[in-house]
Amino acid sequence: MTAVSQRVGVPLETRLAVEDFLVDEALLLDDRRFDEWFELFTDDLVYQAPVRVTAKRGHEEIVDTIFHFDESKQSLGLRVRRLGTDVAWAEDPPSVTRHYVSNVRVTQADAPGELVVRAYVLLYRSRGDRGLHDMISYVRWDVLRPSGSSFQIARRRAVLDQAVLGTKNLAIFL
Amino acid sequence: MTAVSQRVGVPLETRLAVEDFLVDEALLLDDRRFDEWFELFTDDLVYQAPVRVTAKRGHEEIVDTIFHFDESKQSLGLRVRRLGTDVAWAEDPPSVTRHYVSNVRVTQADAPGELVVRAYVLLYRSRGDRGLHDMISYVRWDVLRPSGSSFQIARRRAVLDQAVLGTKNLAIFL
Amino acid sequence: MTAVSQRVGVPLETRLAVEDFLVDEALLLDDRRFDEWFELFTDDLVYQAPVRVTAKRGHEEIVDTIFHFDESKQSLGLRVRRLGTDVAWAEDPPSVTRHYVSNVRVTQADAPGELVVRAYVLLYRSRGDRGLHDMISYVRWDVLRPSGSSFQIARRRAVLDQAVLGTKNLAIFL
Amino acid sequence: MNIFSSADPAERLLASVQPEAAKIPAHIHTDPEIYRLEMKRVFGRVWLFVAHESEIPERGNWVVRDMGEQNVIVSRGEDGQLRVFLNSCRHRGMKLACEDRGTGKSWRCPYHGFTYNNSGNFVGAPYQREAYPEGIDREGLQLIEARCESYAGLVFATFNANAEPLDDFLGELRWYLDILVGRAEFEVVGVPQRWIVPTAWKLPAENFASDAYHTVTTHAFLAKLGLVKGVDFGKIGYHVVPAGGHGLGIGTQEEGPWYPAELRAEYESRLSLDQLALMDRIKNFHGNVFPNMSFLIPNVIEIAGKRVTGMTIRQWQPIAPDQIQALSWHLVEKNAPDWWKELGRKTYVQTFGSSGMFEQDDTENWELQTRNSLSSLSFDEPVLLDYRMGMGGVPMTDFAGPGEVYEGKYSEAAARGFYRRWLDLMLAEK
Amino acid sequence: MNIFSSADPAERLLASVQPEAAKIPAHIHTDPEIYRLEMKRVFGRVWLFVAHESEIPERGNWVVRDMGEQNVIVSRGEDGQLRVFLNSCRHRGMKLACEDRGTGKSWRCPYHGFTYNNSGNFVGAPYQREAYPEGIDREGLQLIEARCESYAGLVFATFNANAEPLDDFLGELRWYLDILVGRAEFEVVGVPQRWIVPTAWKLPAENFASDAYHTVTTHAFLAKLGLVKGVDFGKIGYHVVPAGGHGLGIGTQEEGPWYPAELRAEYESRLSLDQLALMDRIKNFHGNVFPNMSFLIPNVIEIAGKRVTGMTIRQWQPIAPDQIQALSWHLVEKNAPDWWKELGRKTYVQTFGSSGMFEQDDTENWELQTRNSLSSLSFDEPVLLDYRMGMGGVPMTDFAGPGEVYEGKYSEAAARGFYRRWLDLMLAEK
Amino acid sequence: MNIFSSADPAERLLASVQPEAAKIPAHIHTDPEIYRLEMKRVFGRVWLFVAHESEIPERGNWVVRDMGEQNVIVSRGEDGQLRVFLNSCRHRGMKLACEDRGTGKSWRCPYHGFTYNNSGNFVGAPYQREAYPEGIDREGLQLIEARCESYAGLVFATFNANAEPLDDFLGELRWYLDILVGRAEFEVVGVPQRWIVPTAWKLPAENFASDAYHTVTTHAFLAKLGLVKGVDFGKIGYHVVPAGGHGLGIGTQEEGPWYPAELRAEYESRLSLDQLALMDRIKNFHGNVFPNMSFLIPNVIEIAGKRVTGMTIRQWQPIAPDQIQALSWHLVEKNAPDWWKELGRKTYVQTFGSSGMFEQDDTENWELQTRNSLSSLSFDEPVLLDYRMGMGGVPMTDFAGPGEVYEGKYSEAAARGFYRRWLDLMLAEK
Ligand code: FES
Ligand code: FES
Ligand code: FES
Ligand SMILES: [Fe+3]
Ligand SMILES: [Fe+3]
Ligand SMILES: [Fe+3]
Repeated sequence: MTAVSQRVGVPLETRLAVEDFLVDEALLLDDRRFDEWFELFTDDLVYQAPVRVTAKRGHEEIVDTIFHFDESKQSLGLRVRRLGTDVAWAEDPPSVTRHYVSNVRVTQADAPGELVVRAYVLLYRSRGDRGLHDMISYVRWDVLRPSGSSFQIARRRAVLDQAVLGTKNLAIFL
Repeated sequence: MTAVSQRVGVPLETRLAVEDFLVDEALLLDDRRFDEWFELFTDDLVYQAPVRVTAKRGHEEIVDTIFHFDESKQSLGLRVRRLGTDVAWAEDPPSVTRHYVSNVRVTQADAPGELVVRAYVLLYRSRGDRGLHDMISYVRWDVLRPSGSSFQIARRRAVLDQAVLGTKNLAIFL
Repeated sequence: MTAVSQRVGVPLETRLAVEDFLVDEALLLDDRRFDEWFELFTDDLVYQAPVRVTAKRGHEEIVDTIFHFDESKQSLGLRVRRLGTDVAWAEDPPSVTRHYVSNVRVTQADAPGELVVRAYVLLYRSRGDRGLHDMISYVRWDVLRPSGSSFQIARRRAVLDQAVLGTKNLAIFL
Repeated sequence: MNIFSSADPAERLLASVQPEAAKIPAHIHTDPEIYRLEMKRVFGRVWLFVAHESEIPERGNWVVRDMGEQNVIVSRGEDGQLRVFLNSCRHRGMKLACEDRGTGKSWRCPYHGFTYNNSGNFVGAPYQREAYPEGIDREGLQLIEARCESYAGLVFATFNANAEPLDDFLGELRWYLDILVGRAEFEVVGVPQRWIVPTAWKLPAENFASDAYHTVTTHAFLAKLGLVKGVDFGKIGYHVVPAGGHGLGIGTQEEGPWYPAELRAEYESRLSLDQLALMDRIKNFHGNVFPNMSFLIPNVIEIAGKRVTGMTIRQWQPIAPDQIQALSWHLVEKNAPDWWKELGRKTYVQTFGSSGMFEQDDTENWELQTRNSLSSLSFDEPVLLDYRMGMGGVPMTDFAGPGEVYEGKYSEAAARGFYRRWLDLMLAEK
Repeated sequence: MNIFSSADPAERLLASVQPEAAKIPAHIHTDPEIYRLEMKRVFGRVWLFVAHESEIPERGNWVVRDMGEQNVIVSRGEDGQLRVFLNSCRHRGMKLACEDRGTGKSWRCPYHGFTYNNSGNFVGAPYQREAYPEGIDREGLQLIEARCESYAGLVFATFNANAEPLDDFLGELRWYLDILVGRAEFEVVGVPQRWIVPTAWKLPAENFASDAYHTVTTHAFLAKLGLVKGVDFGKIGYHVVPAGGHGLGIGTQEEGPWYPAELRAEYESRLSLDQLALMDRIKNFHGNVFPNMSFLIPNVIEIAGKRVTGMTIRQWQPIAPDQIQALSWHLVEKNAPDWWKELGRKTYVQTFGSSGMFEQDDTENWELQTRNSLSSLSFDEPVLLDYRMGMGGVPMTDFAGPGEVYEGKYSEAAARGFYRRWLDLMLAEK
Repeated sequence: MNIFSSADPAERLLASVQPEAAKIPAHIHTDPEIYRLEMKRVFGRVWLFVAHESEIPERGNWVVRDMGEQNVIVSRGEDGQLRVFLNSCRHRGMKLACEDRGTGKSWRCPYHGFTYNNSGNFVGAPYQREAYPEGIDREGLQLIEARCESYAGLVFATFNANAEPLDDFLGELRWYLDILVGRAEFEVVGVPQRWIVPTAWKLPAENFASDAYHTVTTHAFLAKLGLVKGVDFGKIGYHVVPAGGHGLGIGTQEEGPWYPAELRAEYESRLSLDQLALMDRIKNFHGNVFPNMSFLIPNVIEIAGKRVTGMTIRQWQPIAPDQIQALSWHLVEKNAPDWWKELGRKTYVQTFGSSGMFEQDDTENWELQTRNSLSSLSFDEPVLLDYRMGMGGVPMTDFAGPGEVYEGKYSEAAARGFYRRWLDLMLAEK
């Protein structure tokens, strides 16, 4: 992970534009406008969520050989297309989700023009008719590329904060 | 809802002023300074929280003919005055609340000078002596009007993220 | 607490720098880089978390004679050093934490150059192998002093939102 | 003798629940064994409210509801008839309807695709011939159906084949339900609000059935804010104990009717003179249909010079010994003028329902009674609650309506009746 | 007769569970008393899957797993032998291993420092002489050990001293496990994904053992997206009922093998000709090792012109009557080419596991079946689920593999076998 | 024989709990039936700590506490007398006091306004005459009162009318409580910290009563950080087993007293020479008042050259079989100099209480013991925990204090005594 110190600042406008971008992305997900959401990713997308294990301090906590998500633009597209059918039972009726994005930090990536964006995401998912909900917490590392007046996401790495996930499935996006 | 695309930016100062305004409003609520909070609303206020139903994808999820809150400035005032009495048992001892405001998006409204402000709110409510809490999640659409050095709220629409609310009552404000 | 009204604004750069500082501090905690985190505090640090009681409206809710944390730089250092040993069982394997910082408000302190920073913090703590988690909610009042290109924390007051804490211990930092 | 030592919960009840002596042990509200027994012997035996007819006006309309712990579909068939089915596929028990409401001629199970029409008949499954070489048992795959009857637009159902007809179940209460929802054509406004309340289900039920007295204290803010004159707005009127465990309270005023004159004709066409006379004197009107459906015309209050109220019916749906799902419907006269509909809705939302200023205070009481009830389980002897209010009162002889009626609303007679009916059911083997 | 009235849960079962009549009462999935009994009589009696050998390849390696409600350490000792210990200190029951996995010669208890080597022997405690003047009972402090045996790399354990050998327990299923995980050297990719699913544990088990039929409906998206031709991709093949409550389904295709040619030689060296012939025709391959370990070669799908699949084994670990911890491992042939490993992993993640497009739909069904099962508890008579699919079908006589085998995958015979075994165990006193 | 097969939990206990043989079955910590029985037979029978007198110094002061599952008000009446009332209105069981503490002459129920003075007498209700035409039963509406006695500022209560006097209940322990809280006038600093710990209540109780041995391992950081010399800081001293299930451990040092000289005179005026001599040698001092009140003078540590400690008493309030509410009070000598009060408070917060560096490690152990205890329920035979430490040791004959006293702190004798008392209570019919 980017050490806190070795960070290069970005122009104020960029920073705020990125924050707007993340907020708008969250709305697309929470409004379930998946087709529009899908457009936010570059064709060479790598979208991964590695698996966490409970380990002693100083030992490997994140296993990077197996994933909860391990997506290319193509495979992500398949998931989005599936949700477009009328037989995607898992999310029909859909969960109500709310992606709370905070602790955003924008820095220059090594590749010119690219940005590294770190954010904390608290994902609220309402469940069933008993007033219950799940809370899915994770930290996200994105690589953004300028695209027109906005950005596209070229890399997404979401590290979930549980070794055993407290939600019935990941039929939603991180 | 305002489509993500068709949004008109606002000056940086405005944007930050609005964020400050929302943060200060949250503090007034969480400090239970309801009289001061009440001052933040215009006289022609419309403050509504419609009811959600669990529906198949593509079907109506929000029922806009019945509400959890359906307030005018006058009726909201009645609620505030009630909390000022020494017989408002429901919230005495009061819940401890914390309104986490994030995903704020500020845009120009059609009416000149007015702003449309979208925000995600995660409302923490601590309950009883068993270490329990409720989490009330909703998205809020406000219409703000400039007022002196700050703003006033002319419209508030809060859409809760549960069809069956997981909190014992809404004796608190959204 | 600082009344919402009597607040003096701060330059935009300062405000954003403070937000970055808080976000980076959260990452240090959540990455468990406690030694680096410890460096963020001044030598005359006062770090306190008073105890809350359930009281009728208008009565004392916060007891300021006993604390969940009552730290000086020296005593905080002892806690940090303890976590550096290989026998700090309580947090080994450690909880996964995520400090969600929002509702940040930066104002001038009375002492020249010092800043008063109010923030809401929602602390997610993942627990055990049953998909459970704790949510610890509190409001934080910091006093920041400029230090080099960044800041140092001279005072921290964290007021927890529960009278009976719903987490097994405070082996973590607020 | 330690009544808790008895292994059989029914025995424990017999030994401690004394409705006529006005002593009710606190533990019955949250004892898990009693709760399990209630699900069978109370909710499995009597008629339960499931919907208002206006919620499913068209053929093919349906809503999903709970009957005790059973999740059911309340549906209007192609023949216009109302039917109630267990929302459980006859194959391997998946839910047929996963959403709150819908419209259609049939349900297709999302698991294996078994399909049922809205008369409850099995109509087909994929690759039926390959899967069931001996043929599929169409009759055996009929949906499990509950009996369904309605009164004055209120739809009830029961899985008990031996239950008396709904009319007999409601009995003397009908005269009052006529006034409540029979006086005009009513419609549900939108959908019911639903939320989870940490209370045992009987506490709100007894409160609506019998408890006018709490308004003095619990809802004292009403007087404080000058919305009514004096704290005793719940005192004058009648306390009514119909047979069968139902109960209601009728607050009266003499300033004449507050409802829109436009509705008068419809009322007249549907009510007897006695009923109409009472209607015109109503100031508030609350009650409970045994076991867990309550109704209310909230106390008329003055807002901006207008006398207003917003009517509601609600269900206290048990989901655990110490937890319910509250469903709260707002109803209004279909033919009422718009200004009245608007005003009624706003008044309802402000006074009752999820954010209602009255409801808030009530939920607080029920939650803490429930907490204390839990703790009473660890005493050797039961903690007895006191229901003696109004004992020794003499029933009126000149009141027009049926049932045992008392002058003045401060009484717990209806609560005593509620627990008598409850105890009889709990002690009855099938 | 009210079968629920019987105090003894076993009696209730005898009266209502009828595997041969294909009637299974819904309540057995969530009745708390039945769950408690299952933990002893099912999970306390039979062999339970705990790990794949490749997870602890080296001496000193260990992983922490659950066996029913018991938390255990699965360890490879210094002698290379696999052992399974209750993860509970013999002193006062603290956990010895608090992390998911590790490597070492011994465990030191964090509470008082009692130390055990990875053969399960107590090796010391601090200030032993002062603390135990009479000397410490080393033998009495041996770790509680379960029997541990493995087959084709699958490690099983049981705390039942009288259990038959693992080979006998697996019996006819072994011929199929050879194909599944014996055809080559397999390795677990990374670690199992783990997540909590609100389902009773038997529902996913029966689904993998016996339910090819649901794919038509539940996984209809597959055809919708053109990833397979036709919705009946789960129809052609074999339904297999080995003795002992296990079950599997084998989907077949005739376009020849889809696995990398590089692996052919290894397969040949490990499989019989019959097994190899079947392997080459596999299109999908799912099953359940009684009680709660399932396996799957997901239906081969076409992605970017390639025919791919990603194999998984999983465990439905009960943690409450209505809740499991799902563990899902991805396995791949150790000697496979990298492109296949990469593709297999991506396909696995996309189809099954925590975010898998198939798994999502399955979890939805199981959750709602579980909800309905809970509610069925409050009926007098049990709500009977229907398992008659495939009844009257005639077992094949010319199939190469053992067990009762049916042509065509649409059947619930294996589920009937699952519940027969389950019932026998539940009714057996030790 | 399967001890779990017995229907009667008491029988199960008799068959498996063997304090003298130092074998305690793990399941007793979390078996729900045993928990229910404990609430009656242990928490319903013995004296329970409810408050320190300094928390309610003035007439009219009161605090709300729990006694087992009962919520109570601990109040100082107008006559200065301490009384304990069930926090439950005699009308219909609403809580009278909804806040943690207060001051006043009476409580008014928020539901219907029944009012009680702080001697527990009913003093009135709104519209009493109208509501109770036959008059209201003032006597029958007295608050349910527990017996209340105090010793050395520690206030205890019990709902058991037949309990022995508090002095007899504390018995030999009193000599040590004199040292703990009798040596000076103490006051609670602020309020107790409260938090929820996922542990069975007996685990922390036995730890404080009897477990000096765990400090070597669990609190090893102390030595690591050089706050003490050597890991065996918990070894030297005395292990004390007073009659009645209480227990304590006294660590000693010979460098003389560490408390402020200013307090010496007060100590002398309140302690015997023997007690004073022991006080001057104390290095740490921990124990448990049966069943669930613990006390502690944490091991004196050196911070910034000063020898410091911060005293605490705590209660392990059961709220579920596997969950407690921990209450932790910090006490200090009222007449101590400010620097000592300041130092004591900071040291307390740093070492014990919600964020205490010691407490953290302890909670971790208790949580995981509890988890393992839960799982042990599904074995046929109980998983036996080992309490043999210190067996064969010979009690001292020349120790000044009462009770069975052993030289050296490493022993589980007090835990054996704890479980003997517990078992006797659990097996005793009323
Ligand atoms: S469960 Fe409904 S079709 Fe199988
Ligand atoms: S519990 Fe393991 S050493 Fe004591
Ligand atoms: S419950 Fe207290 S006055 Fe009625
Ligand atoms: Fe009320
Ligand atoms: Fe499937
Ligand atoms: Fe300790």
